[in-house]
Amino acid sequence: MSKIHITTQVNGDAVEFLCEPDETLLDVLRDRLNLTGAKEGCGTGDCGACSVTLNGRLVASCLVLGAEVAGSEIETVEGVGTADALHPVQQHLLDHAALQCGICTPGIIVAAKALLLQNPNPSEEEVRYWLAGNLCRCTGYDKIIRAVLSAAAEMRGENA
Amino acid sequence: MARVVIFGSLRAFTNGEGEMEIDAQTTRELLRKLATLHPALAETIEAGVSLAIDGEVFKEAWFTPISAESEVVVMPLMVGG
Amino acid sequence: MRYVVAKDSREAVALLNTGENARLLAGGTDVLVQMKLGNKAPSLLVDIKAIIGFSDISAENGGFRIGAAVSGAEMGEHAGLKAMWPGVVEAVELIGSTQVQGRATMVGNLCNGSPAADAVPAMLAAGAVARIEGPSGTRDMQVADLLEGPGKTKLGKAELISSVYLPARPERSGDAYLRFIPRTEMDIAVASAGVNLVLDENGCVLEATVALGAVAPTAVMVPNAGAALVGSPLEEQALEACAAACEAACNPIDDKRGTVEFRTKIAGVMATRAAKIAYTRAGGQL
Amino acid sequence: MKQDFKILGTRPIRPDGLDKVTGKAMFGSDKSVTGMLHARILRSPHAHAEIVSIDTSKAEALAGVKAVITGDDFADVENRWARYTMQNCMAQGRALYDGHAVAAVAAISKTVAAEALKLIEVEYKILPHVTDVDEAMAPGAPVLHEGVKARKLGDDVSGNTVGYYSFGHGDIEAGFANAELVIDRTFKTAAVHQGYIEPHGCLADLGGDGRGELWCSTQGHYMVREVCSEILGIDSSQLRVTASEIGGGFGGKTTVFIEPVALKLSQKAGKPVKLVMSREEVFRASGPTMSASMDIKIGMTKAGKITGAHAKLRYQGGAFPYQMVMMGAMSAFAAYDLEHVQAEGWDVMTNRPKMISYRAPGAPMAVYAVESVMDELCQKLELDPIDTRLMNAAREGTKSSYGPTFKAIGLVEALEAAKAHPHYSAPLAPNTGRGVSCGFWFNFGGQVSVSMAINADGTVNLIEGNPDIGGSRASISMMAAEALGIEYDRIRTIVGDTASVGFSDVTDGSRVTFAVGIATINAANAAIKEMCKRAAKIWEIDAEAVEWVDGAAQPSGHNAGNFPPMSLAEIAATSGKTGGPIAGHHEGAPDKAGVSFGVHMVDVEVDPETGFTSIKRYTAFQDVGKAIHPAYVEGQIQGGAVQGIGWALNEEYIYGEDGLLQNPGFLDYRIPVASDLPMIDAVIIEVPNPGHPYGVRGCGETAIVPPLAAVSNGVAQAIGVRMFELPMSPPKILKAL
Repeated sequence: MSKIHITTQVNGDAVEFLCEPDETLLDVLRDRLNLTGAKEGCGTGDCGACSVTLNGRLVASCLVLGAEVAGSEIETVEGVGTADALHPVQQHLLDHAALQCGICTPGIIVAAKALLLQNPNPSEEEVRYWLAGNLCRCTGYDKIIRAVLSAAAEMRGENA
Repeated sequence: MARVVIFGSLRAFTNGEGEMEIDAQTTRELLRKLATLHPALAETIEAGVSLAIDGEVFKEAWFTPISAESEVVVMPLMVGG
Repeated sequence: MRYVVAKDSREAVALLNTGENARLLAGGTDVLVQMKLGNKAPSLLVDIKAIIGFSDISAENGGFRIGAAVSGAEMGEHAGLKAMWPGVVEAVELIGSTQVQGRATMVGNLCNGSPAADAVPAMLAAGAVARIEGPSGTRDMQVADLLEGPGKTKLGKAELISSVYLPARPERSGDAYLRFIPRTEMDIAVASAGVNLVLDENGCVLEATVALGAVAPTAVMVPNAGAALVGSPLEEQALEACAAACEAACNPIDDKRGTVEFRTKIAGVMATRAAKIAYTRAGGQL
Repeated sequence: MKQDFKILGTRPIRPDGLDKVTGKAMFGSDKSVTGMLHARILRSPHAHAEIVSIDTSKAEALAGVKAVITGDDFADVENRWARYTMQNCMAQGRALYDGHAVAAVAAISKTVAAEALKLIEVEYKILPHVTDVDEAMAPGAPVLHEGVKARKLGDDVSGNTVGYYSFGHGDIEAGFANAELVIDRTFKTAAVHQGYIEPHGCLADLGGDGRGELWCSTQGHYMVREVCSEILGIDSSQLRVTASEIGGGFGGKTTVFIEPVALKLSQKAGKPVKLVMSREEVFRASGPTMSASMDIKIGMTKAGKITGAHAKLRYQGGAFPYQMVMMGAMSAFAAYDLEHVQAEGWDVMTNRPKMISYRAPGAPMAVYAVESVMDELCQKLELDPIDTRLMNAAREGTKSSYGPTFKAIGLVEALEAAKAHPHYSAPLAPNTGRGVSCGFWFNFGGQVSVSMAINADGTVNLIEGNPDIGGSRASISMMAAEALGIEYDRIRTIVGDTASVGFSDVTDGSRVTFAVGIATINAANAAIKEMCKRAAKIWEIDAEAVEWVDGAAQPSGHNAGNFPPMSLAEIAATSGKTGGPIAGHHEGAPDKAGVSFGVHMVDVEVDPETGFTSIKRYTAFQDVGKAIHPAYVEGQIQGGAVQGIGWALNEEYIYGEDGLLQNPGFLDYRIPVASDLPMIDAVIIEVPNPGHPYGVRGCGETAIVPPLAAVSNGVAQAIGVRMFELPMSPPKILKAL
């Protein structure tokens, strides 16, 4: 089996890697690029822990092949914010204690950021439906939803 | 003499006796005496038991002091999630 | 396994025709899951996303042609398409999570041949036409004529669907799709219904097409259910007759997702509720 | 007991928070080392089969395969519980359930490992199987293991019945004779999985010299060390286990499933081995909790006084002996002050994965059944459900149904708060019902070790031995800060590996904040004592004449001397000159964890045409003793409530006639998603636990106990029909209508 050579962009940096034809983007990120922020909770697109954006579009990286991403722009949780410049979604998740074990958190952050880019003023119901594919078993979602809503408010310049 | 209460299904090993008085200073001493008194209970005690002393549950503690007025309930070893 | 990006549909067809165990890759939200679970092990994956036109939604003769690689999210963002065929768009948008929406395609949903595929009853009700490319050229076929059985379509050897056409529609028309699932999201339809209505000037139903999903080996058209609605302003009696026709058309299985009894009952409920939405969208007053 | 807190009750950001929102935190499958191999496990496709032969030669011959193992590679283990654990990790002789491991491979890549699995040839002889609890308990059922039937049981139950327990007091027949209404009902609940989002994952490296390193996702790395060293026949000192960040456990990671396999493969291949379960494997071969079949009989006077109560609980716990029904029998009637009560339970084996704890293990189903009958009694007698529970509620001095007499408890306070809450008096919409239920959990103490170092710059390092499953490093840092009298962010708490701090029991029984908290306070006090001694030396006064106030040493009175207070930072700065590093540590096994009661209230709406239930409003009241970090306490309550909602409505292990699991994935094992739920209002009640210096009670488990009955009672009111089986999935509700 011959490997495929791919050049692409991850979190703003040009990267290249060799992958097997059946290797998923999630495997590539984790095993080849050492970006372990995206998690594999199911491998079948049911849990959302592996969420990344691909050319600005929210996807489950377990349902994308590494071979498919040549020339793309990929963003993972590692690219969302830095320790001294957290994205509001990250900061509000921390402030609201909206994570317990934290395994779903990277996926929630990537998904919530994507939501707020296209809908800066979502209702509670819109946040809940957008995040329906991001399973969380610890929190019962309450604090996550509150954190996303208050991050949105801050980004709109309210309650800053 | 502490009052010792044996919970329901363990009474099968004490000839139906549900309560007894045992003179003991610590839980370890109490369990030893209990096993001597009712040899059929020895296996369960060896496998591990929890004790409730005056309402507080103690898990596998040998040297917890027991007073003469204490009520000690002998229970199976408890586990959690 | 090999992975090949097809440049045009002719190359894709040729690759399907090599005799290898080849599968097409568009959104990949089904084939990659099947591979992960060990249900499918293709020796060749043919990526069709780079083929010109396959990722387009284009206006055509008053209707819309939707390419085989167009994702659900892209359909949902297309204002013109959504205004004309809201039921079809909402059906596609019900497939999987937001993440899956970013990849899953309507054509892929059709090609899987799942009796529970959300897009299919809505496409049936809409009278959608599939464009097929194959070794002997291009042909068009009603989506309704493509369905064969669980996991099967009537596509021939080395044939692929390059696009689906949703026709132009008259005034006072509307469609809707509803499905029942045990949760609010993330489940496979237990029973579903697509309804497409055209009303007359008085608000009575002029034409009605009703299709059901997950209650038979394929999604099915239920002509009697549509007929029950024609001529009515969707009063209770017509809806009851529609529901009864739906129940009569059901031939479901008992499985982990629902019983025969439950699926049958729910199919009628979904159809009447979808009919009411379609009616309102067509301008009718309930 | 201390009352005036500076730090407790505030809501600081957790110490591991930044790593968790930036993707840096390392979980079980996130660690890799150069030269490591990837492992995969081959699993039985049968519910019950004799393994006639396994031929691994073709797999071993595949290029890139470095080791293949089967049950034959494991030597016998003397301790029978460790042997069951080992045989659950790798079958020996018989495959006991669909998904039971039968062989494993380590290879240079995941692809090669997967390829190798296909080359292993296993010859099975299929045996009769049983997956239902009542069928498995009946005489004549296929028996999973001979010779393990509970002592003193008769021929009326099969050899699968591995445990029998009975709790209670009084004379239940006399109790029922005094009743004006007796209701006797049978209930069933499905097996449910803990459903943590992180599959089990580990990285094992066991060298030829018998020294090993193991990185894994677990609720207790000391437990992993003890069990693995026993199974592999090595000294526990030689196996260093490091707990990764843990992506959820809820009891499901209080045992081992893959770690002994990875260690054995590593030993055989002479290389590090990474082994991660797929989600399908998680469902087929880890967890779940028990399914149950239960008879509940309760008698009541017209005024609402319970006169007698009897429970018979039959739990199904999978393919190996286990002891869990007793927790159900002990919990069933714990909320009530009863003169005549008996709760009996039977543990039963079946051809299903071996059960492991799930949050308050054994209690939710028993309490569901009891609280359903309570609700029906209230309904039939036209009594207020909260007033009736208040009339019968256990309180300080109540002799509990499981034996002990309760100390200070907060059930009455929780019920009163529920009654006074606006939720209880809010109007109800059509097709909507309001359900109420009590719940209870024991909470544990257990073994614990904490080591604390005071650094020269006035900061503090704290090492503890319990994996942080939901924010415990924050609460431990807060208690340390409170005890030392310094700021929260001057403390760094880490979870040490098994070589860096003493033994600690698993993170279970809602014990961590309680037990590690006590050890932390004691460690702080030890350090404080030393710091007072150093100050005394510097001041040249008696050590007994120095006291610790607000983070500083000061003379205890005018007679002791006239010196300004010397802060922790000042004492630490000179520690090198006053006698060397300052530290405090504590090892112990605190008890008196303090039981916790909760009351949940829910409004549900049922669609009469589809049987679909939606949760419209939810309020949970719980006595937590003292909430150290209230936001994480609320999170525990909210999370427990939602897990209970899933159990009540849609979650279940579905087995076919063939004994195979039909829904091993998140698609058809339906845990609640964000759009299924409203906000969950968590109301914290604080009745201090006299057994903890700050009044802490465990809080993690109680919250999953009440929701099952609360939802079911709400459904009963909404549709006018009572359901006796969980989950109340739409087909079942529609059928009942």
